[in-house]
Amino acid sequence: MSILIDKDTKLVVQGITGRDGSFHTRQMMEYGTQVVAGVTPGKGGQSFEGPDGKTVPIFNSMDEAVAATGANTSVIYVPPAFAADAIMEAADSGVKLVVAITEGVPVQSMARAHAFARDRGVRVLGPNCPGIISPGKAKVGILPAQIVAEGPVGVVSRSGTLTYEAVFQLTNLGLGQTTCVGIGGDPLIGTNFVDCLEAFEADPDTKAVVMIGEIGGTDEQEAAAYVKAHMSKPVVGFIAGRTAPPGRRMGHAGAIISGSAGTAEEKVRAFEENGIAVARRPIDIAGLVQAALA
Amino acid sequence: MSILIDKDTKLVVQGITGRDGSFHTRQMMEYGTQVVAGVTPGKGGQSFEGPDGKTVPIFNSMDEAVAATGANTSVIYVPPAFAADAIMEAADSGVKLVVAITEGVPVQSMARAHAFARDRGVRVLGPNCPGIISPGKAKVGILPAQIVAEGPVGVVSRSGTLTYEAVFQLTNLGLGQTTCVGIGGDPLIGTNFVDCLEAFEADPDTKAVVMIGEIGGTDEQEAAAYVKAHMSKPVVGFIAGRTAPPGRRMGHAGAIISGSAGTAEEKVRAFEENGIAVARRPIDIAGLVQAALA
Amino acid sequence: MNIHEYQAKERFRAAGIPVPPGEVATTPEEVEAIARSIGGMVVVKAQVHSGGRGKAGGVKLAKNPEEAREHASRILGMEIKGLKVTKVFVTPAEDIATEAYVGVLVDRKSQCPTFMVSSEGGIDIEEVAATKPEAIRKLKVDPRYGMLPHQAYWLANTLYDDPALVKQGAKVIGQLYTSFVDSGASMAEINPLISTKAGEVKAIDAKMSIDDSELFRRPEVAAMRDTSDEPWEETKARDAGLSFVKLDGNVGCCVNGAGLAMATMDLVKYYGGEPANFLDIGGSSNPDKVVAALEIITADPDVKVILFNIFGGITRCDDVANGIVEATKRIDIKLPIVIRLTGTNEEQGIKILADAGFSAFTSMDEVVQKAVELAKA
Amino acid sequence: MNIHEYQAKERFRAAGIPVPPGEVATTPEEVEAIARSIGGMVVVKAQVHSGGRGKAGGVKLAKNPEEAREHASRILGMEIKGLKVTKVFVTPAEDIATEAYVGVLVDRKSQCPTFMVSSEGGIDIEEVAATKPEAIRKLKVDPRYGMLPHQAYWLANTLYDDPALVKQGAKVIGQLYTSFVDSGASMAEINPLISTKAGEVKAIDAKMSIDDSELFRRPEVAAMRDTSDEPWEETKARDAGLSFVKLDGNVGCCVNGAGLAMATMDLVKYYGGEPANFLDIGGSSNPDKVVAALEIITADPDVKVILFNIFGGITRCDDVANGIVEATKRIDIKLPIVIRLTGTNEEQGIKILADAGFSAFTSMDEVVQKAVELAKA
Repeated sequence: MSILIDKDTKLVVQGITGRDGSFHTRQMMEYGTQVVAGVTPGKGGQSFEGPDGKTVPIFNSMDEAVAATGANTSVIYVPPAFAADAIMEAADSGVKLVVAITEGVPVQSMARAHAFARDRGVRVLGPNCPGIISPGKAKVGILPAQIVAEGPVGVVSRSGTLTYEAVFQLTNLGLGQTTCVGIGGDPLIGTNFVDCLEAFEADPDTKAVVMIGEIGGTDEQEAAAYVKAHMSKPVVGFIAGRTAPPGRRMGHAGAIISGSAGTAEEKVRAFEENGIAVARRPIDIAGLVQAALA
Repeated sequence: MSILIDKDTKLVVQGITGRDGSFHTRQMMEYGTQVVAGVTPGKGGQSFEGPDGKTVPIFNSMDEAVAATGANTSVIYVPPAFAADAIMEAADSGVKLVVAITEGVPVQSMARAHAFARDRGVRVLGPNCPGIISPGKAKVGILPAQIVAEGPVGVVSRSGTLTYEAVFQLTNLGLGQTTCVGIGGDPLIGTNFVDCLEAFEADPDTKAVVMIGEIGGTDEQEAAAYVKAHMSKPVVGFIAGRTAPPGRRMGHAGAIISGSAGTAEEKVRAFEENGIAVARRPIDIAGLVQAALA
Repeated sequence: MNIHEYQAKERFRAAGIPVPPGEVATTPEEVEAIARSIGGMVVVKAQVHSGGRGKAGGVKLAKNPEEAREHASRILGMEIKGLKVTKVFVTPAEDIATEAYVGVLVDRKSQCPTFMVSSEGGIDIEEVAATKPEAIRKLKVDPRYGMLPHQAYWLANTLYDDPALVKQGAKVIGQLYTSFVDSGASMAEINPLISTKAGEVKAIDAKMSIDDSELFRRPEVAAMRDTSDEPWEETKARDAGLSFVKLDGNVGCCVNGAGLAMATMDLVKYYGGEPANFLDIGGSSNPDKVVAALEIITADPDVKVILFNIFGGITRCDDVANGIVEATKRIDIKLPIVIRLTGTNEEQGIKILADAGFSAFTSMDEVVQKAVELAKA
Repeated sequence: MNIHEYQAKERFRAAGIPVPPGEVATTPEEVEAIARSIGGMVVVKAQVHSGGRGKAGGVKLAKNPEEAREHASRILGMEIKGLKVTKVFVTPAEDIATEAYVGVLVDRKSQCPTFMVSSEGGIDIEEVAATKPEAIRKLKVDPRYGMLPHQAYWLANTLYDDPALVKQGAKVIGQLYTSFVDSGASMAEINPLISTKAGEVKAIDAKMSIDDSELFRRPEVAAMRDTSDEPWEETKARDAGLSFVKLDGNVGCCVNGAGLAMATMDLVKYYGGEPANFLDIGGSSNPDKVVAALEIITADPDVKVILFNIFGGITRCDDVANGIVEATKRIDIKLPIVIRLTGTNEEQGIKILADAGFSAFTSMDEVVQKAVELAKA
């Protein structure tokens, strides 16, 4: 088992003809992901040339792509100016999961796009996230496939490359993964730590979870409380940014709303107080997982 | 029994200090409606002088009014420029029914206000409607109380004064009413014929229903189909506008969307084809009800 | 409120929609001069608040300025559905490759602004809608989000195969929605939206109806009201806050509420009479409104009797009674007046009428029969 | 992007918020002249992209133009939280009756623009929030509907008892939301929003942070960027599309991804070293970015070693390798460079580096230990 994506994932790539979109579509196809359609307005009717002579039909709209292929998931590589609209188009097309890779989407546009997806019961991952990989099953996004392996560990992270780091360590230690999820580092993200923890708790194949956070916000603190209240499986944590200097802050609004400075110390404390083993170095993460599973 | 309002209705009057608001608040109180609060921004803390020395506390906002009084219904007499916002304020305050009397609310504003109320599961009646009266129990709106009587007939109408006419005839013939509802004549209304028919069908005290329509739109046709499919109780209908000349129509959009000219003939035919007895004159309505109940 | 084609085009142009140039004129001489300054073939189009201009001969192609002048001299002054043409619009003839239909209105059922588009635009669009519904693509615009770019693109995809035209079409559709919202419109329509042989998408006709309830907050739109083609009674009624439609009968009707007003007309007809008008004096009536109503009704030489049918709810019977008394003091009314007055403050109202020498009915059936009888006398 | 008080006030004024007049100046002479033209008491306020100006002595009241000039001569050139003051704003002193706080930001948790208001505004607002949370009224603005008039009124009702002030406050709150949205802001704040003894509500301070992702579609806001008070490295980094923060250590860090960059700094510290900077080269890296990164890092005389930590995902290892090779051709780098490169296109990247004479690590722990060791050598 896995969470969010698996062998039955039928993927549409929005922005399939762009530089990043085409590169990563090939990588996803090479990994065995069922890429059933691409969408690039104005290029409907053309074909995308994938690896091994495989081709993917291109459509003008998500509506047509889903109608023709029965896709259930989309991934978005379109430029920031069009990404929020692409998310809403996907959310209206019938897919159940929208993975938004694009970085730099205006936050106010995302507030509307997230509301739009919520209205329709569609899950968004990201934006500004590396995506998901369920090793041996499917990959949606940009996570490098060569570092993952099948196994019992669920990984969820706010960071992109730091996730790769942790997964790389796990794999090197022989600890494969059920699913690795990069939830993204933007202020407004569609799927958060708690959503993923809940899914990992419900997934019978996941035996332990790695949660990688960073400074800013209070998502990690809420996730820690969730772990204590609802998780039976061991969770190992890491927080990046212990040495980050305090920023020059403008205004009081941020502090008033969160009641928190969002420091690494706060988050490490929240993890430890709620039974989450915290790694000091990225290299220690895999060892703590191994110990938890022993 | 009755529909929408009864003895347990606890009413807030939005715009209680205006000319229409204050006049009709007194009339509603005289009828025995529990008017528990008024709202007029800037007049919070004052009191409204009702009949018989009764007073009603005035609040600055619906939020405060509902918190202080546990009101479950509101009625709106504020000017058109503020009415859509007043509906949204009410829908956010915890009341379950909002009766909007105000005429002349911009249609595009109402599209937003209706969506807002739907998002919150709040029922809106109107706008541009005369309100509801459940004889012997409560009155919300502007229907003249002296023409109603308790009894077994449910009345639902798109028209204001034509409703009074029909109710007057019923009462004169000894046929009282469970509830009389004026759903309003605006293009976008919150509660339609079908909603009321459904409620009358479910109300054990209602034995027959009078439905009064007029030219324009297709609400009557849909209501007629609903009657045939779902109503066990007899329904008597009347359609105003048989002699109305066709308007000078601009554009094709209306005809394309509805696929209907919305004429009286169409509606009368839809009624008759679905088992609804149609009165030729207003004075015939009560007789048809009497026959149906015999 | 309906606005003219040339006014709708101004609104569209302000929203960025490509609209060919053109000028409005009130005389054949002006038309000739405009046609000359445009050069080449032009179209002369009657500006009147009604559809069906083309079929009525109100739209003509002219090969040269002289012909434009001739067309204008026939079109100006012509009557289309009871409205007199006082203005024409002169615009270049276009080199049309395709004609599409694009319209938006607030749909009662979905309670959303709703688009309809079709690649088969032109004057037969309603027949297309009736016989080939699959040729019309519809889209509900969620008023919480507005028109989204991909939705406009999805609609435009129906209209054209060429991606360059789709892109232009999507832009026009988005701009039409903006114009619709910014104008407080209840309907906005481009028919046809043409593509030219040179590959340009343009709006060569424009229709827009404004929601009367929006005018108070849009003075620049309210200023577009043109009453020059409508009967003076309608203008006067609107200015007084009344709703009035002239008919051909002789029973002058003055009723509160549109539904009751229609039912009253229906009943006049039922009893063998003919209503002279539809007239709704609306809610919260005041004496000035009644005065205006009586002035309008009595100006019609066909009217033989004045019928009041008032059922008071928000309109109070005493207000109406005061209005009637006041009005009959201000105007010398020679016609018989029959009054039905019941509902809110009925007793006060009847007393006021009684004090002034009027007697009032309480039954609608009786008062209508009485009015029809007097009209036949 | 943070903008200055005087710029935020321009945005607020454009939205209709009552903001007292004032002018910006860069010399004490200008300040004196402005104070003279204003007349009466003025306030001289440092314009710098940081809070805490008042406590740092960057805001001073002046009784007359001469005193304003004296204050300005002390404030201009002063450093506040590492930023040099190059501009001051001169504005009339107000006759303050009450000080309220009004702020809005996009809240991560509710995913909505969220207002906070309090009648207890001023510099201690955060303490009020921490110790008397009931003195803060919060409101989530549903982005589907925007700020509704009754919501602004509901917030303003917290601030004042007098209905006339509530009305003004509600108007300001609505305008602040408009300005927030139209500016593409992530935060906008008025602290204090004063009422004067004459009963007028005014914004006498203004703070606004703009969402960097909004700038591409708002050139007029982007033009407000003022880099005069920030270190040149930060300006150069931003222009190159990098994210850079200067620190005090000697290990120059160049990492892809903010999380990995922070983890790298943490690990440098863990092994007894001190990072010289935070530097995220971001996704889809190209050689020019690497060149800019190296120019910034090597300009710091404290740096003893350059540490690359690259884990390729959307950033391809071959791009980064090419960038490093290209950069080392363009700039003469005398410092040791240690490189960790793994992930997407790892083999091609390592081959490119190998061909250019570099050797690359694949372990983050090893490369950081090596870098710390070299920095201490």
